[in-house]
Amino acid sequence: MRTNVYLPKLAKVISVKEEVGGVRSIKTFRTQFLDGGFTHKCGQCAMLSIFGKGESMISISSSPLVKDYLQFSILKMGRVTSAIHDLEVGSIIGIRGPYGNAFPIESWKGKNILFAGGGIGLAPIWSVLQTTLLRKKDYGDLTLIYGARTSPDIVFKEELADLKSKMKVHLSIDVAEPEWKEFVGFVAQNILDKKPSPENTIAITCGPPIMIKTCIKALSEIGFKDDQIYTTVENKMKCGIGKCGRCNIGRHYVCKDGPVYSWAELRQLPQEY
Amino acid sequence: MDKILAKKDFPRWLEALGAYDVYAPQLIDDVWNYELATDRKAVSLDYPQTAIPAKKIVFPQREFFFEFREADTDDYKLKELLPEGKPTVIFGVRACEGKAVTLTDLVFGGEIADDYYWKRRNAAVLVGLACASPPSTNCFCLSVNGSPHSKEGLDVLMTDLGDQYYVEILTDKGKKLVSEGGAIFHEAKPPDKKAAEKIHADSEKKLARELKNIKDVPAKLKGMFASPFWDDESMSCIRCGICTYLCPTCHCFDINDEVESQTPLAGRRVRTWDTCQFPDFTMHSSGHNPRPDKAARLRQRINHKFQYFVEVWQNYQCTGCGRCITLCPVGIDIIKVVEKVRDHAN
Amino acid sequence: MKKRTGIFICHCGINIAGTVDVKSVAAEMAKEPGVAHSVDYVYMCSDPGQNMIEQAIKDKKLDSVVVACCSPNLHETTFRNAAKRAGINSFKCEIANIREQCSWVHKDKGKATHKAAHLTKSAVKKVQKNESLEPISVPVTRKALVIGGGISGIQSALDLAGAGYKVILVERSPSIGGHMSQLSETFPTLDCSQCILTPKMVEVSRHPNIKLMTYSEVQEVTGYVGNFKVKILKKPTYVDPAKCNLCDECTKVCPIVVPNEFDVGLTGRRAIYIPFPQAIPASYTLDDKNCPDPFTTIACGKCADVCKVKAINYDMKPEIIEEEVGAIIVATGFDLYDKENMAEYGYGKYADVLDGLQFERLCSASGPTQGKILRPSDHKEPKEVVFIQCSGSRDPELHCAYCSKICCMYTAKHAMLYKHHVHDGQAYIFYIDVRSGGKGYEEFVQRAVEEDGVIYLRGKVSKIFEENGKIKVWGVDTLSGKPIEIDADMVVLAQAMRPSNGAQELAKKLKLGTDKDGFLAEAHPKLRPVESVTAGMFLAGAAQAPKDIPEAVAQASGAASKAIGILSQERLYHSPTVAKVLKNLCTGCGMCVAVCPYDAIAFKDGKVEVNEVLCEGCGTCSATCLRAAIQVKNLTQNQVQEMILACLGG
Amino acid sequence: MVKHEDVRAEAKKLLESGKVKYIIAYELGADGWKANPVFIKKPEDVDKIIWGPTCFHNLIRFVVDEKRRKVQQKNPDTRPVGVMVKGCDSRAIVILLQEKFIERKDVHIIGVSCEKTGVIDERKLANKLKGRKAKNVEFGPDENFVVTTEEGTVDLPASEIMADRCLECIAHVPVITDVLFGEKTKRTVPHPFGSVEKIETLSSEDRWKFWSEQLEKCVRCYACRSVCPMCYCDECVADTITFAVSPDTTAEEKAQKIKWLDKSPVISENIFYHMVRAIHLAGRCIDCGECERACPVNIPLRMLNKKLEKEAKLLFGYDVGFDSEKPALISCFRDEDPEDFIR
Amino acid sequence: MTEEFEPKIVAFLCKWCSSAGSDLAGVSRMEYPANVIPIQVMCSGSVSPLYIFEAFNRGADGVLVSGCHPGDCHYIKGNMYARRKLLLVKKLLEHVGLEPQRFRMSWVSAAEGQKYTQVIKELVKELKPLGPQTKLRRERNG
Repeated sequence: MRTNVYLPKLAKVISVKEEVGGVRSIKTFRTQFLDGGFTHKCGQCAMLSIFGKGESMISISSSPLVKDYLQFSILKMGRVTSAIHDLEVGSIIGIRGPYGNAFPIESWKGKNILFAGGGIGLAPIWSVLQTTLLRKKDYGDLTLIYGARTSPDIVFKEELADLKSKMKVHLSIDVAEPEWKEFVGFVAQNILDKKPSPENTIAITCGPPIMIKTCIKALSEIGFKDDQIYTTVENKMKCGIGKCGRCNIGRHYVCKDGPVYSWAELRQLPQEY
Repeated sequence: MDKILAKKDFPRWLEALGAYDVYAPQLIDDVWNYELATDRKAVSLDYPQTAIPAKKIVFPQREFFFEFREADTDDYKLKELLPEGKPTVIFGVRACEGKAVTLTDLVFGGEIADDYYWKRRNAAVLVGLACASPPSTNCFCLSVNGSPHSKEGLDVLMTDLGDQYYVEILTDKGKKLVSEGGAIFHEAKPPDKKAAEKIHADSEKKLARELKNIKDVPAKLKGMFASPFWDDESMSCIRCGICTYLCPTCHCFDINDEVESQTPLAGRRVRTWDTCQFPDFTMHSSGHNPRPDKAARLRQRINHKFQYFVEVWQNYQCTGCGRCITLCPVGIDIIKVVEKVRDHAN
Repeated sequence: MKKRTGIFICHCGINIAGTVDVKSVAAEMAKEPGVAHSVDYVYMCSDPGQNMIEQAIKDKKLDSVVVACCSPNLHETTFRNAAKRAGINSFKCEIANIREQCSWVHKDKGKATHKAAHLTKSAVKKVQKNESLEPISVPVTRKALVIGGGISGIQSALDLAGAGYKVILVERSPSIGGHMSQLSETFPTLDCSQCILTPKMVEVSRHPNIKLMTYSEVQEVTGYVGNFKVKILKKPTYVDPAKCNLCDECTKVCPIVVPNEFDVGLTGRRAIYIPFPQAIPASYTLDDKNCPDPFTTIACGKCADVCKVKAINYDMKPEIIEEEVGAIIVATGFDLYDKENMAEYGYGKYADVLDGLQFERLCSASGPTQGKILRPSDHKEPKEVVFIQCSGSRDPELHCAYCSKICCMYTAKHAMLYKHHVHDGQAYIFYIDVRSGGKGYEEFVQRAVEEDGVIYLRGKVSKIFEENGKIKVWGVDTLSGKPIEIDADMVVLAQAMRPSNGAQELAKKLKLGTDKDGFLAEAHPKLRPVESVTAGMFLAGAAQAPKDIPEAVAQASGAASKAIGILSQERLYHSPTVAKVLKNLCTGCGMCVAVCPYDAIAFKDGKVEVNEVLCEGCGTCSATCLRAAIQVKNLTQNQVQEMILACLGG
Repeated sequence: MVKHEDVRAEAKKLLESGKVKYIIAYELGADGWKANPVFIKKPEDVDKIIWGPTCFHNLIRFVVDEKRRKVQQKNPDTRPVGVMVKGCDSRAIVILLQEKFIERKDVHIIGVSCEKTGVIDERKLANKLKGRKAKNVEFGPDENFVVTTEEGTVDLPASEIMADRCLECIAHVPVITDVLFGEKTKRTVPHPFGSVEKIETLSSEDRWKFWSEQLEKCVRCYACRSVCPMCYCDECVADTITFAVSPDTTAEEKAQKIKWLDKSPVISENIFYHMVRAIHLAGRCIDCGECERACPVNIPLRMLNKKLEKEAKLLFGYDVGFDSEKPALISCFRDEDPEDFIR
Repeated sequence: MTEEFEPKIVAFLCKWCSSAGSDLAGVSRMEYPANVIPIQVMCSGSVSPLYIFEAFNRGADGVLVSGCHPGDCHYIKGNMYARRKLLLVKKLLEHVGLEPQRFRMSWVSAAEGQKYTQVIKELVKELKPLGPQTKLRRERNG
C-alpha cells in the first residue's frame, strides 16, 4: 500500500493530564490511533496536527513496549502547542511519523544508564527510562538526575515518586523553597554533587539548550567520555522527513538524522541549534 | 537516433501534443517566464533566461496536500489532494535547469519519497534547448560541473541550427514526445551532428563568468563557520527571498493550514515555497533562532550549496544559472562570495 | 483549556421570537467550537432568566456567556452582573443585539434568523477572547474646582460647598457676579437682578468650604478624574482686602481714567477701583495695565499716600498657586458678539446704537444714569427706540449660525422697561421669529405687546445711519412687504452671545472639546449634557451654549451634583477596556501619541506606554499603529478579525 | 557635476578623524558597470566609492540595519554612520527622524545632488540596447546619459532610459545633509503624478485587470518590503508567525498573532499584502522606487504608493518627507479634509 | 429560477452614534434589508484599514464604516482621523479596481435611525446589481 508521507493518521486523545500549570503550562496526552498506527523507537518523534492550526514535532514519551497508546508531554509554547493544550479527552488530532533516529539502547545492554534532565526535557528521555525499567535485567544501574525551576514546575510528579522505589532518583530545584528537602541548584551542579561513576555508563541529557551545555560540561568533568554522553536536539521542523530544509545542522537534518546525538557526533557539527 | 526538426514545423509539433500541458518561455511585461502556452502557434524558443526557473512546474510555489473538514464534533475527514499528474511538457529548458531538476529529484526521492513532487515530475517531459550563447551575463555552468548543453535531467535536447533544430532524444519519455510529431522529424545526418557539436563547443567559450578551482571550497567552508567573513559579506543583504525563490535548485518549503471555514472547520494543508533567507524560517516558537542574523543565513545558503549538499550528494547544489546574481537587488554575487571563500586564509 | 461558552437566546416575548427562529439559532450555536451550552428562553432579563444563566454557569462550568437579546445599552449591565454573581468575570459576558439590530428591523424570518446567528457567533468569537478585567481604581481628591464666578459658577460652588466639599472658585475679574450683576431686572418676573444675586455672592464669600480666588486664572491642568493638579495664577491687586475699609479715598486721587467695564464703557473708572459697590470680595484693585508709570515701578503713589489703613502695597507679586482637586466645573460664561462685526448697524460708530448689556446698565438704578433712560450722546430721553433682535445670531453667512436663545426675551423686557421709564416713548422690535419657550415667557412677550404697545416688526434691518440728530433705521416688514423707515433716537442691538474671551484657550488647557462656534462640547447632547468629553470635568452655564439664568442655574446644580457623584466616592473606578502596548512590536514612532484625544499615551524608553486612567479606550491609537503594537483590551484586532470571519460565515 | 574625488576625500576625512563608524556608499559591482552598496570602514578603501547613474539603491535601508544591530549590542559604538544619499533617499531619513526610529546624530549625511538627471532604469536601458551589453553608463552634460557598449558610445536622452521615479522626482537635491556635493540645480517636473494618472484614466474594470494581472505574478519574495527603508517593522502583518518574541512572551500572546493572510502566492493574498504595504506607506513612502526596481517579476509597485502619495497631496495638502517635525499623515487631520465621500 | 443575489455586508458601527442610531431604527421599527451584519467598535477612529481588507478578503460584498458626525465624536476627534484614513483606503481600493460602491462611509448620529435605515437600503440597492465581490476574495474549495 502506498503511503502518503504528508497525510497524518487520525488519533483520539484518551487522556489529558496537567503536569505543570501557569503560563509555562505542561500537559501530558495519551492518544490512540483510530485506524492502524505505527511502532516507534525510543527517542523518536511524531508530527502532531491540529487541523487549522498546523503541525508540531513532539517527542514520543511512552515506551515502544507500551502498545495501546502514544504519550506526549507538551510545553505550551506557540500557536500549535496552545491548540494542543485546548484538547480534551475524545478530541481528534492527526499524527504522522515516527520520525528521526533513536537512542541505541540495544547496544547499551549491560551498561548503567544515567538520565539527566531538566524541565520538559524529561519527556524525550522518558521513553528510554520506561523501556529500560521494563527490561531492567538487561541493564545495570539506572539513575535519574532531574531538576526544574521550582517544585511546581516538576513534571511527572506522581511517576517520579513511584520511581524512587525502582531506581536512584535525585531531584533538584533552582532556588530554595521551605518544604524542599532535596538538592537546590541546577542539574549540572547536582551531577557534580552526586558524582555518578562514568564506569560502564551511558549518560543521556536533555533539557533547555543552556542546561544541556552545562550538563555535558559537568559530565565531562567527572570523567564521561564524549561517546558516553547522548542528548537530543530540537530545531524548527515542518516536513519531518528531511526535505523542507530548515532543521539542518550542517549536513544533518535533525528530523531525519537526529534528534539523538552522542556528544562525540554533535560536537563535530556546527553550532546551529 | 538524433533528429532534425525544421523551425517552421516546430508549431506543428506543439499542435500535435494535444494531450499535454505545454509550458514554454513567454515574455510578459518585460519578464520572461515559463508559462502555459495557450496559443501554441506563438511559442518561440528565442529567449534569454527566465526570471523563475522551470522548477516551478514540477515543484509549484503552492500546492495542496490534503483537505480537512470537521465531520462531526471533533471528527475529521481528510481528503488527499494529490496532483493528477497530467502529462506536461516544458519547452526550452536550459541545461542548468535540467540539471537542477536532477538535484531536486535527489531531495524529493530516497526512502521517503515525496508523492506530490513525483506525481508532477514523472508526468513532466523536459525539452531542453542548448545555449548557443549564454542566456545571462552571469552564466557560469561550466564552473559547477555543468555545461551549456548538458543533457542531465532532460528528455530531449534541442540545438538551434539556424532554421532547424537538432533534436537529441534522451529518454523514453522524450522518444514518445518526438513520436507525437511523427513525420515532421527527420533523421539527423552527420553534418547536422557536426554543426550541433560545433555550436556546443563554441558555446562553452562564450560564458561570461567562471568560478575556478573550487574543489577545496567544501572543506574551506567547514573551517569558516565561525568566521566574521559572513558578517562582512552579508552587510548589504536585505534578507529578501529572491536568490532562493529564483534558484532552480532551492527546494525549501513551508507547510501551513489555510482555513476556509471555522464552523465546521474546513480548510487545506498547503505547501508553499519558503527560503532560508527569511528570518522566521528557523525561528523556534520560543523566539530562539539558530540562524539569528543575515550573516548566518547567507552562510547557510552558501554552505548548503557548496558544502552540505556536496557531502550528501557529491554535487554542488548550484548549476551556475546566475539568476541570484542578476536579480539580487543589492548585487550580492555568489561567484564573488565563493571566490572569497576559496581565497580565504584559514 | 478549551473554551466553555454558554449561549442564551432571548425570545423577548415575541419581540425577537416573532421574527427570529430562536430555537434554530440556539441549535446552530451549540455546534460552535468551545460552546458548551446553548439554550433559548422567553425573557432572559427576568429573574428566572437570570437565574437560569447563573445556574448554567455553575452547573456547566461555563467560562463565558453570550446573551443574544436586546441592545447592550439596555441589559449589558444586568447580564454582566448575573455572570459576576455566578463567579465569572463580568467581561466574560457579551451581548448579541438581535432585537434592535435584527428582529425589529427585518420581516423575513429566514433572513433574520440567519443574521441573528451571525450576530451571536460574532459575540461568541469576541467573548472567547475577552480577558477577565477588573475596573481600574484610583483614589479621589475630595475637592472641586469651579472656573468662572458668574451665576453658574456661584451656584455650582454653593451646591458643592453645601454638600460638604471644599471648593475653589476661580474668577479672573476682581469680583464675582458675572454678567448677571450687570443686569437691571430679569425676565419674566422683572425682579431686580442685583437683589437676587447679591445674597448668593455674599454666601460664597462667607462659606467656610469655599476658597474664593478672584483676579485669578487657571494656568494649567494635569492629571485625570479624581486627581487633577491645577496651577492657578493669582494676579496682584496691590490692595490688601483685609485692611481696606472701602473709604474710597484712593479713587478720588487717582489721576487715570479708563472705560468702566461694568458699565460697558458708558462711564469711566479710575486705575484703582472697585468694580461695583456690591463687589465680592469687597475690596479695591489697582489695575496695573492702566496704572503704570514708566519712571517709577508701577504707580504715582497718590493712592497709597491717602490710604489711612495702609492697605495698598505696590510690592505685591503674581503668585502661582497649586491645588489638587477631584472634579472641575467649567462655567466660563459668555461675552457679547464683538461690536466691530456689526458695522452694518452702526454699532461702535454712533453713540446711540447700544448693545443689550449697555441698555441694561441704562435701565439699572445703579447704572450711569441712576435708572433714567437717557441717550449717551446728549443725555436726552429717547422717544423712539428700535430694538433689533438676532443681531449677529442666526446668520450663517456673515455671523453666527446659531440662535442666542435669550435675546427674544430680554428684548421684550428691554422694550417693556423702556416703556415703564418713558411713558410716551415708542419701542419697535425687529425680529425674525419670537422664541418664547419657557415658563411665563410667552405671556411676558404678549404683555409687552398688549400693555406696553411695543410694535413688533417682522423683518431685518437693512441700514442704519445718522441724519439730523436721528438714527434712521431702514427695514422691511416682511409680513406686509412694506419698507419701513424709523427716525429713532436710540437703537439697541440684541447682540449674539458667544463663548467668553479666553474660553478657547482655557478649553485647550483643560483638553476640552469645543463645538464649531467655540462653545464647550458636552459628552452627549441629550444624555450627558453637563458632562464634558473629559471625565471629571463638567460644564455649567453659557460656556456650553447660550442660556438664560434659570437654565444656567439648573445646569450649574446639575454639574455640581455630577461632581458630587465623583467626590463622594472613596475611589473611582475606570473602565479597564483601555489600550495596551505590545512592547515587542512598538518602535516608538509616536503616531499613537499624536492621535490620542486624551494625552493618555506617553513616550518611555524609546517605546510608548498608556496611562490607563486617562485612556478612554477609543482605539484610535490601534487603528493608527502600523504594527498593531497598541490594542484596546477586549476589542483587539485579533477579536475584530474573528468577528469579521464570524459575520461572513467563514 | 559631482566628482568622485570630492566624495572620496570627504569620506577619507570622516574615517580618518574617527567621526563616523563607517560609511555606506556605492562601489562598482562585479559586472563592471553597475553600482552596489558598499560599507567603507577604512580610509584606504575610500577609492572604491563611486557616484553615477546606476546608484539606484536607497542606502537608508542599511541605516535601518545599523539601528537594529545597535539595539542588540550591549555597548554599541554610538558614533554616526556616514551615508551617501540622493534627494529621494534623504527624504527617507526625514521619515525615520519623524518616526523617531533614528536620531539626527546617528547619521552623517553625505548628500549628492542628482542635478539634471537621476538614475537609469535597467530594463529601459536593456530594451534600448536591444541585446547589446552595457559596459559603462555616465551622466551626460545635459539631460542625458552616456552609455558605452562593446560597439561604442551612445548618448541617450534622460527621458528615454531614466527611471520613472526620477522622471517624476520632486527632490533631486537632498533635503537634509551634513555635506552636499553637486549643484542645487532647479528642475521642474510638469507631471509629478503622470504615471499614476495614466492608470487612473482606465475604467474600474480595466484597472482591476491591470492590477490582477500584475499582482498575480508576485512570488512573495518580499524583496519590496526588504529593500524599503520604511518597512522597518520587526514583525510585518504579513508574517505568519510571531516574530517579535521576548522571553516573557506567553504562548497565549503568540497564539493571538493575527493571521491576516496566507502564505499562498495567490491573487487575493498577494493583493492583500500589497494593499497593506501601500496603506502602511501612505504618507511615508518617499518614492525612491526601490520596491519596483527590486521586484524580480517587474510589478509596477510604485504605482500603488504613488497613488496614495498623490491623494495625500491633493486631498490633504500633505508633502511627505520634507519636515521631520510634523505629524504623520494619518496622525493628523484638517477640519477641511474632504468628506464628500461620506454619505 | 435563480434567487436574487443578496450581498453580504459588514458594517463597523461606532458604539456611541451609529450603533445607537441603528438601535433607534430598531426601536422605531424601521424596516431595512437583513444583509448587513454590524460589528460594534468603540469609535470609527479605531477601524483599521486591515479590517476592511480582511472583510473583502473573506468574501464581503460590501463594507460600511459609520461614525459620529464631525464634532460629535464621543472621543472628541476619532472620527476625523477615520475620515482621513478611510478616504485613503477608499482611494486605494478604487485604484486597484474595486467598484466604488463596495466601500462606504457614513455619519449616522444616535438620533438618525432613519438615516441608518436609508444608508443600508441604498447600500444594498447599489450592491445588488454588482453581484458577488470576487476580486479581493480568497478562493474557496467548494
